[in-house]
Amino acid sequence: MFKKILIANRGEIALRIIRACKEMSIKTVAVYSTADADSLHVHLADESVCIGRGPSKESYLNIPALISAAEITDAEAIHPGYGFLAENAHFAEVCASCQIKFIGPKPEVMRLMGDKVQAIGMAKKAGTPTTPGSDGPVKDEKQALEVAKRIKYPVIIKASAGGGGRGMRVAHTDLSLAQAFQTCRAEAEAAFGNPEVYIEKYVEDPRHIEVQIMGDEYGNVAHLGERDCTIQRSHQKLIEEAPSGVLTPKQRKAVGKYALRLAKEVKYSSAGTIEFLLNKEGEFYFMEMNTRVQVEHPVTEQIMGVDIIKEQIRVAAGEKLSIPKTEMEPRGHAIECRINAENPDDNFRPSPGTITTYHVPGGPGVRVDTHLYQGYKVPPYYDSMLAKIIVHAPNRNEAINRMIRALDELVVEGVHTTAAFLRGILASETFRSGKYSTHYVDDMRKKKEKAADKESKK
Amino acid sequence: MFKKILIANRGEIALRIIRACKEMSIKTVAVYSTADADSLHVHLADESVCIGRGPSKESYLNIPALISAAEITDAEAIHPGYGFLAENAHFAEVCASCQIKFIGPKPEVMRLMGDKVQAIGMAKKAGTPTTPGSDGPVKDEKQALEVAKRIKYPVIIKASAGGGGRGMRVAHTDLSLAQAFQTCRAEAEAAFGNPEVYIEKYVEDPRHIEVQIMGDEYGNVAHLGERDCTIQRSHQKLIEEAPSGVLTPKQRKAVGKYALRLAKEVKYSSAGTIEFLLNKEGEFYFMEMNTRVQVEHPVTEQIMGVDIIKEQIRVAAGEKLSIPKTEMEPRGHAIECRINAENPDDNFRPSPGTITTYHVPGGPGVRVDTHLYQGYKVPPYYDSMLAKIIVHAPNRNEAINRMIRALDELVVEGVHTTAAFLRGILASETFRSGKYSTHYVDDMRKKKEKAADKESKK
Amino acid sequence: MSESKKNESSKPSPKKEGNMTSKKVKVSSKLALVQDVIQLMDASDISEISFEQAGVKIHLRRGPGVPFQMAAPMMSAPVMSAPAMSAPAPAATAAAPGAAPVAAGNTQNSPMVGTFYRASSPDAKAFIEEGDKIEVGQVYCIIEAMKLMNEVKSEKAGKVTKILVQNGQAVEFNQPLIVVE
Amino acid sequence: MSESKKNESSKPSPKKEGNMTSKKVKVSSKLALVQDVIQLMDASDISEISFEQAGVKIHLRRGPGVPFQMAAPMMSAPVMSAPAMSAPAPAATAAAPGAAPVAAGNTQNSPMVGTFYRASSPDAKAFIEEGDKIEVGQVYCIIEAMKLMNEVKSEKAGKVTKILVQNGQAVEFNQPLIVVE
Repeated sequence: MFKKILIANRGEIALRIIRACKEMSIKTVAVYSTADADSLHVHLADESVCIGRGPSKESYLNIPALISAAEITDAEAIHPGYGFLAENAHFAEVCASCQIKFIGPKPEVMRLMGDKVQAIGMAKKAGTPTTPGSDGPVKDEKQALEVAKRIKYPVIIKASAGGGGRGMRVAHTDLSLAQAFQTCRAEAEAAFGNPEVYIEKYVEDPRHIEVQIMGDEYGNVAHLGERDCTIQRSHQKLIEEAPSGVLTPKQRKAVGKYALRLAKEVKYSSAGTIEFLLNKEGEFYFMEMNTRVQVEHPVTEQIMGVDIIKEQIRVAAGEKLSIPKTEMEPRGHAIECRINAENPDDNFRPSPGTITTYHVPGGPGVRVDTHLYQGYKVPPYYDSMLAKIIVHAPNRNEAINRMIRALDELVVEGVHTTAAFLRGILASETFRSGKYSTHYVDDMRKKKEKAADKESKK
Repeated sequence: MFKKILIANRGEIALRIIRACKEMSIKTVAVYSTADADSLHVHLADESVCIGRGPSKESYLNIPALISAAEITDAEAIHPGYGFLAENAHFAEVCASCQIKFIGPKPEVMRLMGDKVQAIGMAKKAGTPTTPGSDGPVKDEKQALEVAKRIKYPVIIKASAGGGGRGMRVAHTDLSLAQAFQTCRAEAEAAFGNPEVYIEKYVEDPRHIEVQIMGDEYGNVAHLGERDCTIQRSHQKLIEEAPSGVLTPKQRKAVGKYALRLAKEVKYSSAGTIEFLLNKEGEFYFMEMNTRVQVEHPVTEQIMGVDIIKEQIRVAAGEKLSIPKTEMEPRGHAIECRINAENPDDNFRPSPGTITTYHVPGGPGVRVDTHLYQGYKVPPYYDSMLAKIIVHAPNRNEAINRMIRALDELVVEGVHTTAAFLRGILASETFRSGKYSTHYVDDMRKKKEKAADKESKK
Repeated sequence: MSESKKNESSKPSPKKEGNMTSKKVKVSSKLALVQDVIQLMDASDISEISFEQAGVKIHLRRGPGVPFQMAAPMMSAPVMSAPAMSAPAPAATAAAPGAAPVAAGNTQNSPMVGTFYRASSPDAKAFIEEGDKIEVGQVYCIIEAMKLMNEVKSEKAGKVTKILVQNGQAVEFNQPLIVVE
Repeated sequence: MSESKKNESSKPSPKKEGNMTSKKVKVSSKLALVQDVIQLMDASDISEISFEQAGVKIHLRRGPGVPFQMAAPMMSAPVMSAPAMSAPAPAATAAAPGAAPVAAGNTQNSPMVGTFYRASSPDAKAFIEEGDKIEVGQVYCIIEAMKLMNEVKSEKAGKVTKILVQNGQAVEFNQPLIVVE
């Protein structure tokens, strides 16, 4: 086992990894930017190294600084967390060339699955269902129109290098397709330095279902069931749950099998997530793979009794998968709320500042993953997630009640947060019924805006 | 189901009950003494009633004030928590006569099992093993000596009305027995107003094993496995775990069966705990029954996935037991640490005061049940427990590591706490090995004191 | 940084850091705040104090005339409010629930939990009215608790300037019932 | 209390209380501030103080006199310390880890994470010694990062009064390396 691990991340995920290491008697090295000198991960780690200024490019994305920090502290491995360099194959390669173990899948698998077009190709090869589409990059408008004719409108244009909802456009007619195609290429070029796009059938009113995968370096791969991340705002996940409240046992088995096939096809090692869209007819379509641990991994941990971060570390150290390859039986239902420092009343504008009062929910079935403390200054440089509140209860109804109760106990003052907004979703009849798609939150907000507009025009 | 419940308690258990009620959509009434006006249970409840001055006798033990509070708030039921009036059969009767449902067992069962001598009689009747002894009160020295001759030394003299380690004396010879008998009677008279004592074989180096019982009002009784509470200081539990780290599957089955027999014999309803001593030869002896929810109930909840408080409320409302009567399979291992406001360096003297800094541990497998918040004033009137930290992990070793990690994250400043003392026990080789008896902590402390004495005499 | 280096560091230890926070928490309600400021003034020879902090303004001046003035709104929104949610954090309960602040020494408080009655029976005349004189030991109300009618007697003599609770209202322990001046 | 009664009550609702607390918490520390200021006044013959900091304004006057401006660091002395445990609570990291406090403006700090060397090779002479004069642009050390030797040049001219790190020592970003005066 590793003696010392450097955590190339910040915030709650850095804490999550430090906690796992402490419980495994592995020493930890925190890295931090000058803006994060007072951050909790710096205080909880055994050692810490300042790697640069506040902006991510000068610190958490600064590969030479991270490698140097690992070298001067004799860290044997680097855990990248999520975000920052977690899906950067080049970083994984640099680690390897410096004899530092990158805790994640092999760089070539990261690169393969990081490219949307190649990933879809792999899914097809593995027999995992994909949305009908261009089967590769679309080079010009003419080809785009041909594809649309074949798969029928609506279609969606996606940047090969995109992800997380960025670099996408929907077209319903030949006319809108032509325009969307050009816009999407230009945006992809600007955002990712790569104008390549592809076209797929647009799945209307889908649910977001993803499967947690775990593999070791001996070809053993298992899945830990699905998560339902259908509650999103502008493609950003807000509330995640496991298991999904809507899958039939047959669907559950099917999506697990689809994911496992693909993971085996690419000989996936470490933790990864395979995302699917579920359409109204109950069919799954492979969307993309995330080759890292995910923000919402705790809901799976709660119902499966598995520590995904520890398992990542163990398999990176060369141990065999400890998760049984037979389907695991979940216990109960888990829900996660992401509490962001954003103002829901001001279009979710980020709200950095100092946490003046802070009180976390407690009691049975409540887990809080956060780097907050009273007096903490939320810096303006990084993503706005403050805390993840995870509840676990015997069934979905009780889990919803428990989450509402937990949110009611939470006190965060000094910055705006999304807690009350999320509480509103949880308390809605629609959420409890389970009858909604990924558009639910955006549609609800649009409706409210319209109503407010009408009101103000009176 | 009840619409409104009054919680006749304070501190973490009041919060625990309020949380359960909130998740069940039951309104709550908090009662509080003038010393607890700023307490968290007052703020989290839907309504609150001040019932008297700080000292317990004037408030939390004041039956007319509690009943009045229930009446003016239209509460249908009273949950007594633990301590205070939780095992007071008279209070349960007053509740009944005022048409308020007491959430607990029937008063006659409370009274029966609250009397040590009668309880032992019931255990015998049920075929639950008891320690050889006087089989009832011992009226004079002569009888005491006869009993001792029959069951052989060492013997222990216990007050019939005692409990929790109070009113007990061990004797190893006829001479010490004669003296101990008189002292014990006098102490019992002074402490409990009842000089009655009985004699038992003294179990040397025992472990404390207890079984969680749950029954409904239709005669259904189930057990939720055992807890191991062997880590005690002066008969006060410090660290509890579930399952026990030392029982064989056969022993586990046996003790569960013994407990269930007794619970069925008395037609037990609600939550209760049957305590056993386990001797070095692996034999169990019934010790006593607690007819209420116990401080350490969360470790059972964690591994069984059952909410004991909700189940109490449900069966009190007339619902049938939701726990399967077949043996439940535990998942993983749970440990609880009681964090007390006491100074371990000053013979555990209570340390009331204001919590100036407060930060709770978080992350996977950590549950915190506490009424603390930053700025809270710990009043001098009540027991010194500040918080319960409960961890849950796949096995005992990981649970120990997780608890150490959690204690390292905890920050409580402004009062002395037992956190560091408990951390020392958890980190010891002895604790990890599982090879210790209920005397371990006291013996360790004596050794240390002796060593310190020697040192100071040099 | 190497282990040794870390230890040398002048970065403050967690313990010290905790203490910095500690100062933040202490005093209770807004009234207590004013009271505390007055105490501060009394203990010194300060003649005037202005104290302002987002939402709270206090200005105190010693000497003849108006003793102090509080710029309302004392209970107004804090600097930054967290989302609309039930927040468990602490606060001192006001001295007089259900009533405007009253100089504490002049109230007579409920000795028990129960229901407040102004008369011995629905038809009877009220024990007292605002403006009445009251003697020590004079019954001024009844508190019903557990079906028992408990007469409550005045602890001081004076004039009843205010009756703070309604007939038939539930009262908690120590709740101010009447003001006697 | 009955539901309706509760609503009448002036006891703040949980929501209100949450707000009060946030204010209370802040206000109380500010009060400690007022107290400190009064002590300062009492210990001197100052007759009037105005103090403003991050949304807090304090104005004290003792009889007629001359105004006084204060900009002292009030955020000192904590109150209680607690059990010996690892405590994660916050504090500003000092500017110079691993070294005694030094006037910040006079240090030259590491531009990167790496290993500090005083000479270009183990046999070579050190770039600088304490007491040396140094010019702008003059190389004063090498930081090795990812097997690369990076020369670090002085940003100002002056006299090297202190070399703060040892040869071969690991340094983090922004760590003070030398003092130039």
